[in-house]
Amino acid sequence: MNDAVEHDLECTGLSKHFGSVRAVDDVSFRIPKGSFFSILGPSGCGKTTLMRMIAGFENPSDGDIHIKGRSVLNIPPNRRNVKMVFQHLALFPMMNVFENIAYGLRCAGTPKSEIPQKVNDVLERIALPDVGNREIHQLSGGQKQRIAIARCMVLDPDVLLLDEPLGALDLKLREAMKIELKLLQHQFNTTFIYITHDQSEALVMSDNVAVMNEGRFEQVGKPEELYHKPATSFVAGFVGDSNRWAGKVEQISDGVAKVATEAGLSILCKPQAGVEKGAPVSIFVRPEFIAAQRAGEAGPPDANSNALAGKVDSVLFNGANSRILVRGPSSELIEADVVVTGGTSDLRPGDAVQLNWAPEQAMCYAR
Amino acid sequence: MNDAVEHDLECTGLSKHFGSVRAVDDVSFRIPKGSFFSILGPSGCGKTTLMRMIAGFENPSDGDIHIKGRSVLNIPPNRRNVKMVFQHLALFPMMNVFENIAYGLRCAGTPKSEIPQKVNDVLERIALPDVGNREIHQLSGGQKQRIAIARCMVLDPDVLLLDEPLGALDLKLREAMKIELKLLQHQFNTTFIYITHDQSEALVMSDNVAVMNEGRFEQVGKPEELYHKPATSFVAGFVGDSNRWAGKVEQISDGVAKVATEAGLSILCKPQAGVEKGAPVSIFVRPEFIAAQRAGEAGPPDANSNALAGKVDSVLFNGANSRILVRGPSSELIEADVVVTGGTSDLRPGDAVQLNWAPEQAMCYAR
Amino acid sequence: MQGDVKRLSLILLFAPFALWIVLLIILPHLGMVYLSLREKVAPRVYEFGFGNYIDFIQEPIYWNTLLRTGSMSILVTVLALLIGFPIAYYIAKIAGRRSRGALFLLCLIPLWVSDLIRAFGWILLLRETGVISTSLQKVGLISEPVEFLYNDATVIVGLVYTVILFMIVPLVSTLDGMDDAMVEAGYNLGGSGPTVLRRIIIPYAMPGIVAGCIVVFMLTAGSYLTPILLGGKNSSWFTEQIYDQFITRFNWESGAAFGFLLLAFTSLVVWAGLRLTGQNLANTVAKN
Amino acid sequence: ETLRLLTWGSYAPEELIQKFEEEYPDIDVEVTFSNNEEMIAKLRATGGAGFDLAQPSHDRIYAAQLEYDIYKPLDLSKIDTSVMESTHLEGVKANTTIDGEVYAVPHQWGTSGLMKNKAMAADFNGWDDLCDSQYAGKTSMRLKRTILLGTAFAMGHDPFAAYSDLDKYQSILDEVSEELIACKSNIKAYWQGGDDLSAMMLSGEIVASETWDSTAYKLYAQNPDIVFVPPETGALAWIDTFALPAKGKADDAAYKWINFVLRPENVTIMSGSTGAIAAVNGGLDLLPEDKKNAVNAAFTPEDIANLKFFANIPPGVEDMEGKALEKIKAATGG
Amino acid sequence: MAVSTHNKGFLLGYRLYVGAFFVFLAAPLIAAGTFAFNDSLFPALPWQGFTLDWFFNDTEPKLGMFHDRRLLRGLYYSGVIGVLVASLSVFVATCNAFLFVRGEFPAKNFFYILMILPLVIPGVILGISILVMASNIANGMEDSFNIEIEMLRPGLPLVVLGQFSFITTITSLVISARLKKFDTSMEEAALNLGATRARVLRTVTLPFLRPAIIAAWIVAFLVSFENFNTTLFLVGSEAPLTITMFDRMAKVGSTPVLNAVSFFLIIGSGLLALVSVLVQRDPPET
Ligand SMILES: Nc1ncnc2c1ncn2[C@@H]1O[C@H](COP(=O)(O)OP(=O)(O)OP(=O)(O)O)[C@@H](O)[C@H]1O
Ligand SMILES: Nc1ncnc2c1ncn2[C@@H]1O[C@H](COP(=O)(O)OP(=O)(O)OP(=O)(O)O)[C@@H](O)[C@H]1O
Ligand SMILES: [Mg+2]
Ligand SMILES: [Mg+2]
Repeated sequence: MNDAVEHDLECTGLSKHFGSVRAVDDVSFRIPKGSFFSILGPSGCGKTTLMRMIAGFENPSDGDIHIKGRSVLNIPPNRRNVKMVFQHLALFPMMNVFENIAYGLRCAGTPKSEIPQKVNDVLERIALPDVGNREIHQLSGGQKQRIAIARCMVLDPDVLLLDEPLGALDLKLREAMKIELKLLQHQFNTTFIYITHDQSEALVMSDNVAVMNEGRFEQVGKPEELYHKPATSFVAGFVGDSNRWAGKVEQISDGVAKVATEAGLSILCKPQAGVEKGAPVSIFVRPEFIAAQRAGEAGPPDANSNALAGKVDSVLFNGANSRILVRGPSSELIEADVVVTGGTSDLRPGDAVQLNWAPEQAMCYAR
Repeated sequence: MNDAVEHDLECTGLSKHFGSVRAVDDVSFRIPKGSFFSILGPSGCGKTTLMRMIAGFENPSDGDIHIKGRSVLNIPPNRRNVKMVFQHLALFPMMNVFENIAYGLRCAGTPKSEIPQKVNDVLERIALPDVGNREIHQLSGGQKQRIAIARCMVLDPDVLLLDEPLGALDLKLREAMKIELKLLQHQFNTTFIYITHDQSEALVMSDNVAVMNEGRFEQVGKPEELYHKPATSFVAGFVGDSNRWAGKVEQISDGVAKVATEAGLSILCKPQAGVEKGAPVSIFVRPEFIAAQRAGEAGPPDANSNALAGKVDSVLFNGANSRILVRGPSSELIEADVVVTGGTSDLRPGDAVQLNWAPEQAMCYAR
Repeated sequence: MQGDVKRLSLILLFAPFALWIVLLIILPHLGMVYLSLREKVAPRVYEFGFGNYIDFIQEPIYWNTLLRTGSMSILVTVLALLIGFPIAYYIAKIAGRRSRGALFLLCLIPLWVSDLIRAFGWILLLRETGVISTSLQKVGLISEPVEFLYNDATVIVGLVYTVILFMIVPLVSTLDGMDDAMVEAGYNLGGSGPTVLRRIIIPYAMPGIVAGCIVVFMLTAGSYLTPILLGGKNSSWFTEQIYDQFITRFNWESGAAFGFLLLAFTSLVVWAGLRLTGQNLANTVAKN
Repeated sequence: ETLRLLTWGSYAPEELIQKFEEEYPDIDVEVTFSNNEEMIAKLRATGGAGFDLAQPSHDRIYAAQLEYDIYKPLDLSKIDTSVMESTHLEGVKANTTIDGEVYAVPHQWGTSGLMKNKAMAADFNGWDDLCDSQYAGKTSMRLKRTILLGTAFAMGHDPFAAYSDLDKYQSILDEVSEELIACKSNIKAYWQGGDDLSAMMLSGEIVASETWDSTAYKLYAQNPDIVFVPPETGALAWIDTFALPAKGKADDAAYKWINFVLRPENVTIMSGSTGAIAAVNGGLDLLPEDKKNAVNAAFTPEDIANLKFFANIPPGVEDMEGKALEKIKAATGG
Repeated sequence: MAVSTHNKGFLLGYRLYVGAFFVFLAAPLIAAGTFAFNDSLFPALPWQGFTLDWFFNDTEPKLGMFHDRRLLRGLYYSGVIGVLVASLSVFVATCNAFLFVRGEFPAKNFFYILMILPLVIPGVILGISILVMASNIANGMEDSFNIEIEMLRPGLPLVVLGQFSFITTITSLVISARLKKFDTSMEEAALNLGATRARVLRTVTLPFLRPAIIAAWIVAFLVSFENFNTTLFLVGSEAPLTITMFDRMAKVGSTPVLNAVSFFLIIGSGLLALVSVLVQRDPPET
C-alpha cells in the first residue's frame, strides 16, 4: 500500500443505503494529490451523500474511506482534515468575515497571536485583503463564495469538498466564478472535490471527472475522454448535447454498424463494446459533428457516410454556438451546429438542407 | 395611423419614474403581429416595470400604450387582453390544474358547459392532456411552466408577456424549455414578449430583441444584428462573450483605426460611428474570431491584421465550446475559442501560441 | 454510539416538555374533572356523582349564559375578522415597506397593556359623563348626555378591541407569505376585485383566518374583565359564573364542572369550525 | 417580620401603616384588599395560610370556619378588649364562638342602606323606592346579598329569622328575586365598586342607590345634597372583625396591629379612611368632624335603634343566595 | 400591485378606514393615559388643569404612583413574576424548539398539538385547574403526612407556574419559528471546521437563536405582566400590579393614580415591544 500515500483520498466499495434507497452504491475511486476532481451527475444521484460520508456527516453502510492513506471511518467529522464548502455556503451570519475565517483556527487551538496573521494571509490570497471587518450580508455573491473557500483553506485541509457552490449564483457571476475557482485551486494546490450537475462546470474546471448515476460511477476520466469517448450511453447522453436515436443493429462490418432506427432511418455508426447484431441500441451524434448544407450545394450522398435530407424548422441563433433544428424525413427534429453571420448565406427556416456526418462520430451503445 | 393595426403592441415615449429613479425612460417600440419579442437587459434595468405597465399594474408617468391600435391607458388590468406569465409563475396553490386554467374562463363568464372542453383543448396543445386533476405541487418545474402558459393562452390573449419565466428552473430543464417555448409560440401564433437577463435565451428564441439598459432601449433588432453589429459598446459587451481592451485612437485610415491600449498593445480595429483620433475607446473582440496557432506553426505577423504572442494559461474544455486562456505580452488573459479533440495536437497549458484576428472583427466604440 | 447520544439528547429535551404538559396541563385538567364529579351533600361530606352537571342542565340560567357567551363570542370573532382583515391586508400588502413595520408595531402596542387598562380607558370614554358623550354635546350633535356604557354593544366593542390584535397578527403573517404576483395574476386573468378576493386571497389566507378565529374565539369566551366592567345589568358571562362559583359561593365542585363545560363547549365550537373549513390545528395555529 | 393583612379596601390607610412601622420598626405591613367572599375564598384556597390577619364581617365567620377550618382561636388575653364597646364585643363573641373558642373580636361597624340626592329625589326612603318608576333609569344597586335582604325586609319578611328554616328562606328568596327582576328595567346599572357608584352619583347619572354608608359619607363631603338614607325597615348593620387565619405566621404582630388601631388617636385616622364607626367605647365621637356630620345628618336615634344586624349565615345559604343573584342577573328585562 | 391602482377613490376610502381603525385602537389608551395629568381627584371630565401630582406627589389624597407603596409593591411583584416566568418559559421553549424542529420520535404530531393546546385553553380554566390540583396535593399531604407545603398554596410560585403553563406555548412558537429558519448546514460547517458539538451549540446555534430568545423573553414578560385571568385564582398575598389595580378599582375606587400607572405601563410596554421587534429584525439582504 505504499502508493496510497500518493493519493489524498481513496474510497473503496463505499455504499450508503437509506432504507431501500441505495443513495451510494459500491463506489471506489482514488484522487491524486493536488488535483481538481469533479463528480457530475443528475439531481438525486447520490453526490451529496457521497460527499457527506467523506466529511463524516454520514456513516457508510459499507466500504472504507482513506485520507492520506489512513482510514477515517472512526474519526468524527470535527477531527477530519477534510473541509467543505456548502451549497449555500453556510457562512455564519452572526460573525463578521474575520471571525468566520478565524472560527476554525480557534477551534483548532491556534494561539491567539497567530490568528490575525493567518486570516490576513488567506484573505490576501483570495484577493480580498480589506474585507475582514465586513459583515457577511455586506458581501456580494462572488465575495461570499471566496470567503467560504478561505474559511476552509486557512486550516490547510488535505482535501476541500465543494457541493455545488455556484448553484445559488446568477448566470453571469457563475461564468466568472468557474474560471476563478480553477485559478484558486491552482494557487492553493490542494485537492478539490467538486460536485455539480452542470456539465459545463465539470468539464471546464476539472482535471478528472466522475460521472455518477443512481449511486454508481459510470465513468471516471479526463473531461476530453468523457466528451469524446463516453463509456456508456448514460455518459454520452449526459455530457454534452447529442442527437439521439433508438434502433436495432442490422449488420456490423469493418467496425461500422448499420442500424435501423425506430423511425425508419438507416444510420451508420461506430459500435461500442457489447453491441451485437440484432441488439437494440442507442445512437448519439453531437450537433457539432453534423454538417448542414443547402440541398442544392451538397454533393451526392456518400455510401460510407450518413446523409439525411430535411428542412430547416428553426434557427437557434446564439452567436458562436448557433444551431438549426432540421425536420428529418421521419419528421423528428435533428440539431446541427451552424455558423450564422447575419449575411445572406445563412440558412433560414424553410430551407431544404442535407445533413452529413461520419460514422465514427455516431456512437452506438447497447440499450 | 392605419398601419398601427398591423402591430399588436405599440408603446410611444413610455416612462415610469419612482421618485428620482427613472425605471423606464422614454421607450418607444412596436411589435409586429405574431412575433416573438425579447427584452434583454441586466438586473434592475427596468424590464419588469415596462412589462407591468403593459399589463396595467403600473400607470406610466408619461407616454402611451396601444394594443391592437387602441390606447389602453384607461383600461384596468383585468380588462386588458394582455396575459402574463410571472417569474415564479404565480399558479394558485389552492386550486388544481383544471381550476387554475378555468379561472380566467370563469372570470370572463364563459358558459359552464364550455369550460371543460376549452381546458382540455389547451392541455392537449401543451402536451399535458392528463394533469387536470393534479394539484400544483404535484407538477414538475417544466410542467408548471407549461400550465402557466396554458392558463393564459386559453383566454386567447392579444399579447402574452413572460417575465423571466425560466429563472427558477434548473439548468438542463432551462435548456429544454428554451426550445419548447419557441415551439409553443409557433403553435399558438400569438405575440410573445419575453423578458430575460440571459442573452442566450433572448438570442435563441426571439424574432426581435430589445437590449435595455438603465431604463432605455439601447438597440432593437434581430438577434444576428445585435451579435454581429452591436450599436453601442453596452450591447457589444452584454450580448455574447468578448475580450475587451480600453485604449486611445492613434490614427484612422481606410476605415481602420489603430488603437494603443492602456496595457501598451497596439490593436487595429473597425471604428464605429463617433470614434475620432485621440478619443478614448473600448475594443471588443469575440473569442471565436481569435485564431490561436502554435508559435512555430504560425506565419510571420501580417501588418494589416492583429497578432499577439502569448502562452496558454489554461484550457477550458467544454466540448464544442472549448476555450483557452492565453496570457498575452502585457500579462492580461485573452480568451480564444479552440477545438479540443482529445488528440495530441491539442494545445496545452504552457504552450507558446500566436493569436490572430482581423481588424474587422475588432469593434471599437467611443467611451 | 452516535445513536445513543441522539436518544439521550432526545430524552433530555423531552423531559421539560413532558413535565410541563403533564404537570401543568394534563393533570390539573384531570383533577378538575375529578373534582367536578364530587357532589357536596353536607359540609365536608362529598360523594361521587354527576350532580354538578345535572344542576347545570336543569338550570336554564346556566346554559343560557353558556350559549350567550358562545354566541356573543362567535359574533365578536366574526366582527374581528371583518374589521381586521382589511387592516391586515393593508399592512401586509399595501403599506410601503417602512410604514409596514410602524403600522404593525402600532397594532401591537395595545396588546401589551393589560385588559384592565383597556377596559378602564373605554369606561372613561363611554360613560354618560365621559369624553365621547361630553364632546358630542359640545359639538351639538346630542342635547342630552347619552350613556354608551353598560350594554351588550359596548361589551362587544370592548371585546373586539381586546382581541382584534390576535386576529391581525396571524393574518398579516399569512398574507405576508402570499406572493403579490398571485393577486396580480388574478387580475391579469380577468378577475375583478371581488373575484380576486373571493377566489384567491381568502382561500390563500384561510390558515391564517382559521388560526386567528380560534385564538380570538377562545380568548373572548374566556375573557372576564371586559364583560364584567363594560357590561350592563343583563350581561352575564360564563367565566363570571365560574368565578362566582369559586369565589362567592365557595362551590369549587360545581365551579370545576362549569370550567370543564366551558372547555368542552369551546373545544366543540373550534372543532366544528375546523371541520367546516377543512383545516387542522397543527397547520393553522402552529404556523404563526 | 411581615404582617400580611387581608382586609377591606380602606381599612389600612397609609398613614396608619407608616405610624405602625415607626413604632415597630421590625414589622413590615403588606396589605391585600378584599371583601367578605374573597377573604373566605382566598383562605379556603390557601388552607388558612398566606395571611396573618383577616377582617371578615361578623356573620361570615362561623360557617366558613365550620366548613373550611381557616381560622385559629384568638388569645383574648393579648387584646385590650376593655376599649371595645361591650355590646358589639359580646355580639361578635356570641356569633363566632365554636367549641368554646372565640374566633373574632369587633373592629368597625357600619351599615348598608340607601343614599339619595336630596335635590333630585326628595321623598326617597325605602328599599322598594329603588324600583319606583319615578326614578326609572336613575337608580342603582349592587347585585349582592344585601339587596336581597333589604328587599325581603321591605316586602315584610324577616329573612334572618328564616335562616333556621331554609325552605322558608328559599320561598322568600324566590319572591325577592321576582321583585328584583321586575325592578331591573328601573335601574341604570348594577354598581361593582365604590368607584362606579361615586362616579354615577356625583355626576348625577343616578339620583339614588343602595350603598355602603361609608361611600355615602364620602360623597356628602363632596356634595352635601347626597345623604345616606337608613331605610324605613331599618339599615342593615355589619361589624367587621379581626380574625387570625389558621396558618398565619405573625400572630404577635397581628395582636400588635389590633391593639394599635384600637387606640383612640388611631381610631380617628382609621374611621377617616373607612367612613365606618369603630366598635370602641365612644366610637361615634372619635369620628372625624365631617364624618360625624354626615352620620348625624343621616341617622336619628330611632334609626340607630332600628338597626338590623346581619345574622350568622348557616351553611348552604350562600349557595341559595348566589343562585338567586345569578337568576336576577341573567333574567332579561330592562 | 395588491390593490387596483385604477380606483383612486377606493384607495382613499381604504386609507381612511385604516386611519379610523388606528384611532379606534389608540383612543382608550390615550384616554387612560391623558387623565393621569388631570388635576382632579376623579379620572373624569371636566379637565381641571395639568399636573404631575399623580406621578410624583407624596401626600394624600393625591398620592403619586411613585410614592404609593402598594402600587410599587405590585409593580415589584409583577416584575419578579415576569422575570421568573419569562426565563423559565424561554428555557423550556428552547428545549421544545429543538425537540420539535430537530427531533424525530413517534407521535410527534400528537405531542405538537399538545404543545399548542394551552394557547387555546381559557385562562380562567388554567387558573382554576392548577389551583385545584395544587390544593388537592397540599391537602392530601397535610392530611396524610401532616406536612404543609406552602409552595402549593396560592402565592408567588403558583402564579408563576400558572402563567408559565400557557406562556411557554407562545415562546415555543416564537423560538421554533426561528429555529426552522436555521440552515443546519451551518452547524455542519462548524463541525467541519473542527468545533465540538458543545462549541457548535454555543458559538453558532444559540447566537443564531438569540434574537428570537430575546424577543420571546420580552413577549413572555409582557404577557405575564398584563395577565389577569389566570393570576386571579392563583394569587396569594403577593399581588402583582394588575390585581392590585383591579382591587383598587373595584374595592377602593379609582383615582387618576391608576391612569398614571396606565400611562407608565403603556410607555414602558411600548418601548419593550419596540425592542422585541428590533432585535428580531434580520440585517438587510444585499
Ligand atoms: N437522510 C436521508 N434519508 C432518506 N433518503 C435520503 C436521505 N438523504 C438522501 N436521500 C436519498 O438519497 C438519494 C441521493 O441523495 P443526494 O442528496 O445524495 O443526491 P444529490 O446527487 O446530491 O442530488 P442534488 O443534485 O439534487 O443535490 C436521493 O434519492 C435522496 O432522496
Ligand atoms: N415600486 C417601486 N418603487 C420604487 N422603485 C422601484 C419600484 N419598482 C421598481 N423600482 C426600481 O426601478 C428599477 C427597475 O426595476 P425593475 O424591477 O423593472 O428591474 P428589472 O429589469 O425587472 O430587474 P430584474 O432583472 O432584477 O428583475 C430598479 O432600480 C428598481 O429598484
Ligand atoms: Mg446535493
Ligand atoms: Mg424583473
